Amino acid sequence: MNALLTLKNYYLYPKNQPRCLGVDLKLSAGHSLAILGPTGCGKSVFLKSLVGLAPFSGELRLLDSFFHHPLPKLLKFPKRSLPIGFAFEKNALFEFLSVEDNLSLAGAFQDEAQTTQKPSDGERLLKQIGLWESRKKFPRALSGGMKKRLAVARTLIKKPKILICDSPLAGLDPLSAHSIFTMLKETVNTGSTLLVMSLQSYTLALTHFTHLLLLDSSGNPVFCGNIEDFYCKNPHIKAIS
Amino acid sequence: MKTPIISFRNVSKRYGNQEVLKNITVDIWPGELTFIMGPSGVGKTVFLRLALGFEEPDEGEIHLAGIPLSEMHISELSAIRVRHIFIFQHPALFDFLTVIENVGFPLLEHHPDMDPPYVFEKAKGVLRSLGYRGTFKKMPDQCTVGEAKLVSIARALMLNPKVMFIDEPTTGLDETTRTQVDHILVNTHRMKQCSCIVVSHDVNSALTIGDRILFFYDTQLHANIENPRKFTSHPDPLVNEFFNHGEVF
Amino acid sequence: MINLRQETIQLKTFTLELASRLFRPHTQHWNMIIIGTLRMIRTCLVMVILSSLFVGGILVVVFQHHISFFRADSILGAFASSALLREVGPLLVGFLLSGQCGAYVASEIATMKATDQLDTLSSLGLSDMDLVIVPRFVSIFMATTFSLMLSLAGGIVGAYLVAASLYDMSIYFFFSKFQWLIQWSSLWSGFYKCFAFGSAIAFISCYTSYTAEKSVQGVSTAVQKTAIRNMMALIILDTFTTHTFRGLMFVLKYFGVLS
Amino acid sequence: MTGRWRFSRLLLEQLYLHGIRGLWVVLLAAIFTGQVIIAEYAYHIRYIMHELTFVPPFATSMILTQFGPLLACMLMVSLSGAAIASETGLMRSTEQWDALKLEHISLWSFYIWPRIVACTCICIALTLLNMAGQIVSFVAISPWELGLSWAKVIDTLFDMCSLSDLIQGLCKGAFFGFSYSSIAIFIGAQPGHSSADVGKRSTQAVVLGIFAIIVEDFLLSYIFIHLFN
Repeated sequence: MNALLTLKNYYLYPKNQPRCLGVDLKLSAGHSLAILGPTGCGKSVFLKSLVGLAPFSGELRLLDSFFHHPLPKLLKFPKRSLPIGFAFEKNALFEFLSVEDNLSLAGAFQDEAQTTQKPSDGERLLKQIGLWESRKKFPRALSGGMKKRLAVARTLIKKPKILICDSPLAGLDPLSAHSIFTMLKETVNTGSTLLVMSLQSYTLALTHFTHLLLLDSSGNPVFCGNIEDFYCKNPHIKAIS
Repeated sequence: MKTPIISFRNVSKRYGNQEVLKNITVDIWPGELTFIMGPSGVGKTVFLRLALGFEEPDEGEIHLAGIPLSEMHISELSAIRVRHIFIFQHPALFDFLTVIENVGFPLLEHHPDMDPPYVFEKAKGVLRSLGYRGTFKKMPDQCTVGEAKLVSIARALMLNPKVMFIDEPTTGLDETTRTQVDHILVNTHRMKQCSCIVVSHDVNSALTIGDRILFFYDTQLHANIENPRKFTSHPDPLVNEFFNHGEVF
Repeated sequence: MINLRQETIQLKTFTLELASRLFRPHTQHWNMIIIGTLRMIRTCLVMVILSSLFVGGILVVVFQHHISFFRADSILGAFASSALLREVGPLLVGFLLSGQCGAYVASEIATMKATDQLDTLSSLGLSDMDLVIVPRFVSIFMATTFSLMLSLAGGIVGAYLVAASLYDMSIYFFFSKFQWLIQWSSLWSGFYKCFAFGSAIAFISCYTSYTAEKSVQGVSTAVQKTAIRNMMALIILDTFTTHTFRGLMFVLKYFGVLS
Repeated sequence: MTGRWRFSRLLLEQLYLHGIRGLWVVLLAAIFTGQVIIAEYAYHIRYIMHELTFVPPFATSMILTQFGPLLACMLMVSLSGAAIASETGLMRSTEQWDALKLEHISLWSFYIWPRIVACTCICIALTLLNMAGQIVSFVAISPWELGLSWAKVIDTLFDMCSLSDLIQGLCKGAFFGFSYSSIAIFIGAQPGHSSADVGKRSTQAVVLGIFAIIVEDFLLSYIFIHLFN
């Protein structure tokens, strides 16, 4: 199975702190990476650098396009949009568009070759997240949990191969957090997508994810690899969970 | 017989046509670390705002420290409020004052006769006791979220209130600062005889340090759990699901 | 949309509260008021002087074109300055100040309300009107009135600079007809307008931001509402002050106070 | 961009959004400012000419070249300038700007051009409306202010001005509309500001917009007067 996302000695520059140690990862479809670390350690900068919103150096292979930057540079946007879905931390919903338009704008500029986006997709997704009745409303009128669901739905409508979410479960009550997490897990269980997520709770990361990336407070990766290596490195944690 | 801090008598509140709270009858007793939990957007914060007179209920009667809120004049209310401090979800620090001035400002306003150096010294002591490690002279927007929360709690403790209402102290914090804030809650509750009422999503902290949990669901007071430490299961499936998911997320 | 009845109730309570607190001397807050006023004047000083120079310039350019039909260029200076003093100066610079002083303070108060700072004040037992609204109201009023008076002087200097540079009028020629066209009454009408505009901008900025919604969206709608309400108030007050000033002068002359 | 997101559809939305709000504001302002101009003008002309028949033609030429575009665009700055600046500021601070970039939408043709073109067209239309409103209001009040009957005022209304004055006014309106909307978007789109100072950015946009209008009015008046006659 070809690798969707490969990083070789991937350096980061969060808030122009000194360089952090290299990250080496090889992820393919069906895997899921959890990123854990204290607040302000550069989790969201790491996610943004994967998509070209933050400078990085080292080698990054996304699907079939390859980027190699010896010096910290922004990712040059490939001409056509790659099927990558990105859910922002502050769920950047377009305030000037209604809920329905938010979804249709997300899928509007996808290349017709890759995914034929039928209007029914939008309707199915809205019904799934329970926003079909308030589709004419503006995001301002929605509650916190509904905004997060709309932000995640906006990434799912493009049927992405790589799904990147920046702490989607932060500040949510357990019920809506559960519903959002199940929605994300279903897309991964179909086996065709790769999920990259930054998290707050360690128990969730250890039980539901295949790969782990632990960052310490200054942004240096403490551990990076799949769950089995993590357990054999520190067996006492396996006993607890 | 101790008088309850707040007692609600079938209180209901609605915004426009959206029903927020429907005939709630509950008493919150001093000396208990009570947690108010429930899905987001169910009106937990409105419950606290009604209790302190920030908003009027549509029906029903609310007693704050034994005195009905409706007959209270604004000066009596502000006198009572000095004893019952409300800490908001935003760490609402005054952005035109430095950290140490933020903490000392309310005390100086209430007692103009106190000289500022003594008040600032006291503020430094309170901040150190809460484990605040940042510098005292910086402006609030240079603080991290955790530091700002500590400063707002210290500002409330300066007036040594009898009751503290805290709105979501641990959202948006990572594990380490979350346990630090829980430790502060227990400390203020036990040592300083200042009973705390907390609105929160953090099920783990509720089950470990809480004395009583009020569970709101769909504008109703769904469950009133006595001693959460020995909580295993609850007849209502909804509450079970909430707490099981809570442990994981 | 908040219906009109609720809006008027809010307006009534706000004005009563503000008026009752405004005339009770709060000694310890005077330093806050003075610092606020000086800071506000410092921020809008450069903009006021520059814009008043250009306002004077506009009047000179336009009136020179009109007066050239009568070949009576000597009255250009007096005519432009009188028009500036009486009506155009305070209005145009007042628009600028409604944004610089009025909307700026409105965004400050609305942000304080959105991040619950006003509620924290009342929850700590302090009245937020005393500590936040009244000092800002007085500092806007003093800063705006002072800046408008400054802009009158700036306008006349600007008019002279443009007349001297573009239409090469000497300083004596420019100020020759001043005594004849400009009496004390046009100066008082200018000051009367400055006071009226200052108080209107101060009241509207404080009221609109104090009753703003408690969200990030509320801050931006508060700023937009303040800007448009300030401008409409300036325009309506402009007409109102012109007519009432004329009535005032008639009454004073009638009672012999003025010659 | 085709279908729902084609340029003309976005332009129409912006025209409707900012135009409707500006309509009644400018009409109301035109009624009041028309009277003030005539009152001040009559006071001055009474001193100079002792004869008020010159006032209506002077006033109309002043309205067409000066007060028509100036006051209409000042109101539009506070109405749509503040709105655009705070909307762009909010987009910038809540990362919607990056989200648009990720969707490979060219920000210029999706967000920036529709708003600038819409504001320019609205300013031209509202300048016309403002001129008409001011002329109607000062003609209506002239019997009490100037003591001239309506018939006489309407006869001498357009003696002093020609079509070139009208074109001057509309050009000024277009210039003002273009300048304040591009200032508002430029200030709103500044990177690196938190959601707290979105309000401050929109006030900065309003102030700079008004200042730019005053400076442009001075320059354009000078250029047009020496260009046309």
